[in-house]
Amino acid sequence: GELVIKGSTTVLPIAQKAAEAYMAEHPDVKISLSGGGSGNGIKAIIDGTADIGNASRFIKQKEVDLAHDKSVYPVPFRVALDAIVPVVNYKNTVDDLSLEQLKDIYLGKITNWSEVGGTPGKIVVISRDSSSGTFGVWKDLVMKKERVIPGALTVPSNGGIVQAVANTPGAIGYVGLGYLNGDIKSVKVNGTPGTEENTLNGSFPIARGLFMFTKGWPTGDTMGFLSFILSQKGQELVKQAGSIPLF
Amino acid sequence: MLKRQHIDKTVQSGFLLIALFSITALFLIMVFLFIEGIPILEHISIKEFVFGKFWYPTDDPADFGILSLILGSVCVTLLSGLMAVPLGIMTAVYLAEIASPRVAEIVKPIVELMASMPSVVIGFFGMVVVAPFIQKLFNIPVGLNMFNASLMLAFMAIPTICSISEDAVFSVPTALKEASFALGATHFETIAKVIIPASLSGICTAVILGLSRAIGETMVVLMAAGGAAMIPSSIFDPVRPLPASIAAEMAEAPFRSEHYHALFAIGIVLFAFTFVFNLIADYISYKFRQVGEASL
Amino acid sequence: MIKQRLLAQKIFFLLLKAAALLNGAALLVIVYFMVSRGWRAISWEFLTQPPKDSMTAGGILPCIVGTLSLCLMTIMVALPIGVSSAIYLNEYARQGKLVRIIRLGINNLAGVPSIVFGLFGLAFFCIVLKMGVSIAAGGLTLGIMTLPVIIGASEEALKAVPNTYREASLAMGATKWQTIRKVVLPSAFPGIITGSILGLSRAAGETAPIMYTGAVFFTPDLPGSLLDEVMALPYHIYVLATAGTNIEATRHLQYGTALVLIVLVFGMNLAAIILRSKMRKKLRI
Amino acid sequence: MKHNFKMHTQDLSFFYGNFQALHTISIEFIENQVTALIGPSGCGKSTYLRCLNRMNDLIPGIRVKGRAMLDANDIYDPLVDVVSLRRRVGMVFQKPNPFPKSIFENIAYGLKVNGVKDRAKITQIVEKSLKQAAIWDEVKDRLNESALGLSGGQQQRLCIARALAVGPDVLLMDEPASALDPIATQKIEELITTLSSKLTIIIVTHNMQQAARVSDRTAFFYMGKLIEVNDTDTLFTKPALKQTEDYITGRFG
Amino acid sequence: MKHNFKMHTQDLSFFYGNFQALHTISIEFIENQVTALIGPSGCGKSTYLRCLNRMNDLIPGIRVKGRAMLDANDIYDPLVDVVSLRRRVGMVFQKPNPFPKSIFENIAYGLKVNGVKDRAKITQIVEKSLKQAAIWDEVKDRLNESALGLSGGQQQRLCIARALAVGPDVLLMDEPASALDPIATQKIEELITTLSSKLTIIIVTHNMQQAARVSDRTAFFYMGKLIEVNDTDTLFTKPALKQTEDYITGRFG
Ligand SMILES: Nc1ncnc2c1ncn2[C@@H]1O[C@H](COP(=O)(O)OP(=O)(O)OP(=O)(O)O)[C@@H](O)[C@H]1O
Ligand SMILES: Nc1ncnc2c1ncn2[C@@H]1O[C@H](COP(=O)(O)OP(=O)(O)OP(=O)(O)O)[C@@H](O)[C@H]1O
Ligand SMILES: [Mg+2]
Ligand SMILES: [Mg+2]
Ligand SMILES: O=P([O-])([O-])[O-]
Repeated sequence: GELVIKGSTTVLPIAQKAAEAYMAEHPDVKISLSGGGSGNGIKAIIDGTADIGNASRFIKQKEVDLAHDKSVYPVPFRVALDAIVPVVNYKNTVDDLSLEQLKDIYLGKITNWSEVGGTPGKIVVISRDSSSGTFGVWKDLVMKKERVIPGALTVPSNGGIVQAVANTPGAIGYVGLGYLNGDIKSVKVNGTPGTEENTLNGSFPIARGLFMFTKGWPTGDTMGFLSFILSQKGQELVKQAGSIPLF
Repeated sequence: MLKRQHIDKTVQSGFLLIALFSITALFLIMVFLFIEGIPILEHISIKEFVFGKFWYPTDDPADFGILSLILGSVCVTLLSGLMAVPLGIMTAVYLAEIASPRVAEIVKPIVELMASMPSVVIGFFGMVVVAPFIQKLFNIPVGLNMFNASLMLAFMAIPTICSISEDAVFSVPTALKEASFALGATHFETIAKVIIPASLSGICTAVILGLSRAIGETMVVLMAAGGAAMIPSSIFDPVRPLPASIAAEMAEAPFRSEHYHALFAIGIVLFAFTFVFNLIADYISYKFRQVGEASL
Repeated sequence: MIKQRLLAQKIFFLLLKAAALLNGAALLVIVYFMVSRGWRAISWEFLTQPPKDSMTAGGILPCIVGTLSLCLMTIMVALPIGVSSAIYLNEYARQGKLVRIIRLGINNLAGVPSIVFGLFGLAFFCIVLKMGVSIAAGGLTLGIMTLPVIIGASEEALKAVPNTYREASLAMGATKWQTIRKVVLPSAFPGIITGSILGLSRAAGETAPIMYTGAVFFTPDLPGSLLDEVMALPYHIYVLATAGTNIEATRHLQYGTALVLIVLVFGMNLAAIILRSKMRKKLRI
Repeated sequence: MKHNFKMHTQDLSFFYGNFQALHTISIEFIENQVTALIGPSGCGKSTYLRCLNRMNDLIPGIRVKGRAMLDANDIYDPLVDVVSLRRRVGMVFQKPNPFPKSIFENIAYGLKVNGVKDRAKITQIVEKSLKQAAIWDEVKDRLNESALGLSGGQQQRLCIARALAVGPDVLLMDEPASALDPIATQKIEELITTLSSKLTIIIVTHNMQQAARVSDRTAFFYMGKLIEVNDTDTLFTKPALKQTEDYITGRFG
Repeated sequence: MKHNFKMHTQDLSFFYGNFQALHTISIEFIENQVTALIGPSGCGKSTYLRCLNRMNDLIPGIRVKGRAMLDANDIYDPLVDVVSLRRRVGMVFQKPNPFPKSIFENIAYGLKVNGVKDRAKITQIVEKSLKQAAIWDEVKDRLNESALGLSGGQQQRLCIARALAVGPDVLLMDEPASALDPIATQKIEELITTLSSKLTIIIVTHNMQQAARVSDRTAFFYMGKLIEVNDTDTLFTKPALKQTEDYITGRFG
């Protein structure tokens, strides 16, 4: 059969790895995968353009209402855990920021690295497009619902942040755990490094679950795929993709 | 035997019907933009929409002010025009007047190739090659900014400007050119005083259409402009032009949500911009169209 | 005096030449970067395999096939409508309000930003006509976008057919439709084909219109029907460069894909240009 | 002696938009005779000629007043089938304009569009027409080659053959020899004389000697008006009007 | 009597790419006389005329052999300044081609590009040129109106005035009256006669009577060759060659 998966770019690496593995096991299944963002994933479930909608946040009340209006009942599956880690350019000397400092940087109150103990230089704030799940979580947990300055560069994906931060000496951004790599440097939050361990034990403050939504209780290939992700083997892939497995 | 003539009439009506398709398509585009865009006015007035300074479409309550996006588009377009217009026109004059036929035969396809260079490749180039380069060159915080985007847009606008101006310059009647030469004017004087004035309407059309192309271009500004929804204060500020906002956010806006409607409303604004540009271009080329040899 | 005038001319001409050179150079620079950084990625495997390992390895076959199928759909929509519209405008229509409005519509259609086509395709083809994200929806969107180019090219080709052919045919008691079919269209055919290829090459490189209507992030199997969604070269470049899981590590794939796209698009252009010059020579006997 | 009029116009006026190109022209064209139309450039000769097979219909914004008759039928009657009219009133143009097809196809074209399907019949008519146009000997071995490979004079005779193939009653010729050299011109003139035994021919020419040589009657146009029409001999030797005389003696252009 | 040659060509051949349009043409143009060039369409009259002010230089792929002299200077000498040459050898074209500017600006144009800045002087020369071209009275009250509003004949005289304004020694005219009506033609012919007292004029015409009326000498071209050049009277009454006679008596085109 055919399986259409859409949504969060954070969940994308997991979904893609799982899809490749699943298709290898079930050659008759054809999976197509789109990114776009968490909002897109949930939207696709509601208007039936996808079988599975990925989201890096939980469904919002508004979206639930919209779904109910159309007699759709989205069913969430938590497939992984994730931490959102602030990242800076590799050359940056700063390696620890408090939640307060992060908030002030993203509010535009702190504009120079010297204000947070780094070598002087303008801070280039990089953020995600406003409807991404990662942004939503960042906004809830770091910004406490206040607004990111309009002058922040926006990029469409976690990968985009990695790339922009890697190329820009004064940059700061935030990405899901799975996207950390050698090109960029992760920053501790309130003294706690963003790692799998710290996320699981609750000490890292910017953490979230990653979800796959279906339209009603899944059946057929959809069910097969979700079961696969939630299996031992699937969670192995979650780990490979850089996120935190559920077990 | 009269059957043939009846077929003829039928065929003609068939062609007319098909010819109306373009209009229908344009009309449908407008209709759908409006159907999906107008509902945003239930939440916000036109004035707040167009002149609002803040674009926070997913906040609760959300802000749907697109002034910064409009200004982003306008600034990027003007800056790119500053680069593309002189280059495009000069190349056009070179091709039509100076280049030997053999050179022109080589350069013209190059201009055509420029026109068909996929925008995503140009955006990609701006993002990965030009951005780091200008960041180092000008020692600025980020290379993804208005200047970068304008540069790339100029590349996209030049072929349009060049080929339409070239047509205009080329179609200046030889009789006028020869008249000027026969009076002992140099080629340069002939170009400056006779040919350019005579082809001015065509050149204006070219410029307007080139800018129209620049303002509507999506991938370049999506990838190279930086995407910050703020009113720029220097050419090295990142901006978020209208098409980039639509492209970046459409995928993520829940179906028929306020945000979704707001993005269609941006589509209306963008459409309006290019529509007006095209009307002006159409007006100029219609009003000043060349009739016969001795008129403008 | 005359020396001065000639000097001014020399300087001016140099400037113009410099401008033309600059344009050529800009194109060369872009092509150079794509080739020098992309050619290494290109291999038989790259062209004939689907992507693997979260698109950090493998090839781009689904993208190539996807782009070609979108093109096919595009031309199926745009060519018949475009040529027929051109025939109406050039052969049948009399100058008047109706024609002026049709032309205005075509000109404006040509000016509609590509992203607006995308919005329209999404709202109309994908949602209202329930095509979803598919080759059909993407191809229709691209087709409408390409329409003005094809109309323009066809009209030019029709205009280039000497009027004397039409008069000669009519003077022998042929009907207009016979004249068009037997005399005008055959003569205009090369021009129409050339223009259509050029228009198609534009469509092949477009991203914004198919972003929400035809192309998806990842679907390694080849499309089986018009209602399947596809991967497409331009969109693939975009996602690899901005939304991939490891952007830096796939740089060579991005350049490689861009190179393939450029080769495809320029190849079409080149074919069109060669065709045109061949036909011109042939008609000049 | 009462002549038989094949065509005639009566108070024919013609307008390009607001510009009146022809003012109430009345001429009779006698069957199986050659009538020449002469006059300075822009006087309306071509316009008048093209009124006679409604070729002007193709131009937008034109208007016709008065009557133009083929035998007893008004060719501007709304019921008239223009396509058939044009088959009966053939036309040869100033510049030779063969189709970019083979010589054979050029002649066969008119037959095919008029519904002749029988291959043998087509071949036969092609040969007959080429012979009538005195070009058969020159092209009989290369019927399948492109017509564009012929010389200008041959092309023009081919065009005449093409016009003859559909069997017209009247042949309109608009400066048919003006682009040709003396030898080709002479051939065309001879051809006209031969054809006139079976056809009514109306020819526009700017060459007065040519008019004198080939035509039975001549009409002199000036600024959209018919100044004088008469037997060719009379018109050239004893023009009734000063304007005609001025033109004939070359005080124009 | 030994005439003074203002211009002459010696074995001048001309090629458009591989096509030789002129074959070793040698003609002398006598100062302050009118020379007419006649011949059938396509024989190379215009080409030859345009060799005399190097207007053909604008066409890509051309080649010139032989010599063309203005006074004692070879105009094809690499050192020759073409711009100044064209100022000295003016030209009037077949179709009137005024610039889309005012009447005044049309005449002033040549002066301005040639460096005349003095406003009073310009005004004075404009008036003088318009008077010389016999059009002053008709336009003196509307100097600032667009030249495109003039009639064809007026436009052509304006073009002549424009050519005169820069003070040429030689005036080349390519069928200057062919697009005009008899009255305008007559005016232009009178003008040519008047101007020839101060200028050397070379005129192409397809109207033999016109050649006979306005020229002192006539050259007959045929297929890129000079067939005969002689005093106009002699050439028309006692042509030396059969070809010339054939053409004059209208056996062509
Ligand atoms: N399509 C047209 N639209 C408007 N005016 C036209 C058109 N064709 C011709 N005319 C005008 O009608 C008049 C008569 O033109 P016509 O071509 O019949 O002249 P002619 O006698 O054939 O001249 P020539 O000897 O140059 O062929 C001219 O004044 C011309 O400018
Ligand atoms: N730009 C050109 N390129 C190639 N051949 C040309 C060009 N201009 C003219 N010719 C050819 O050169 C020959 C002479 O042309 P030219 O214009 O000098 O003739 P003409 O005597 O002035 O004729 P007309 O009386 O028709 O003006 C013709 O055979 C013509 O086809
Ligand atoms: Mg005519
Ligand atoms: Mg000529
Ligand atoms: O792409 P997101 O996971 O940030 O929605």
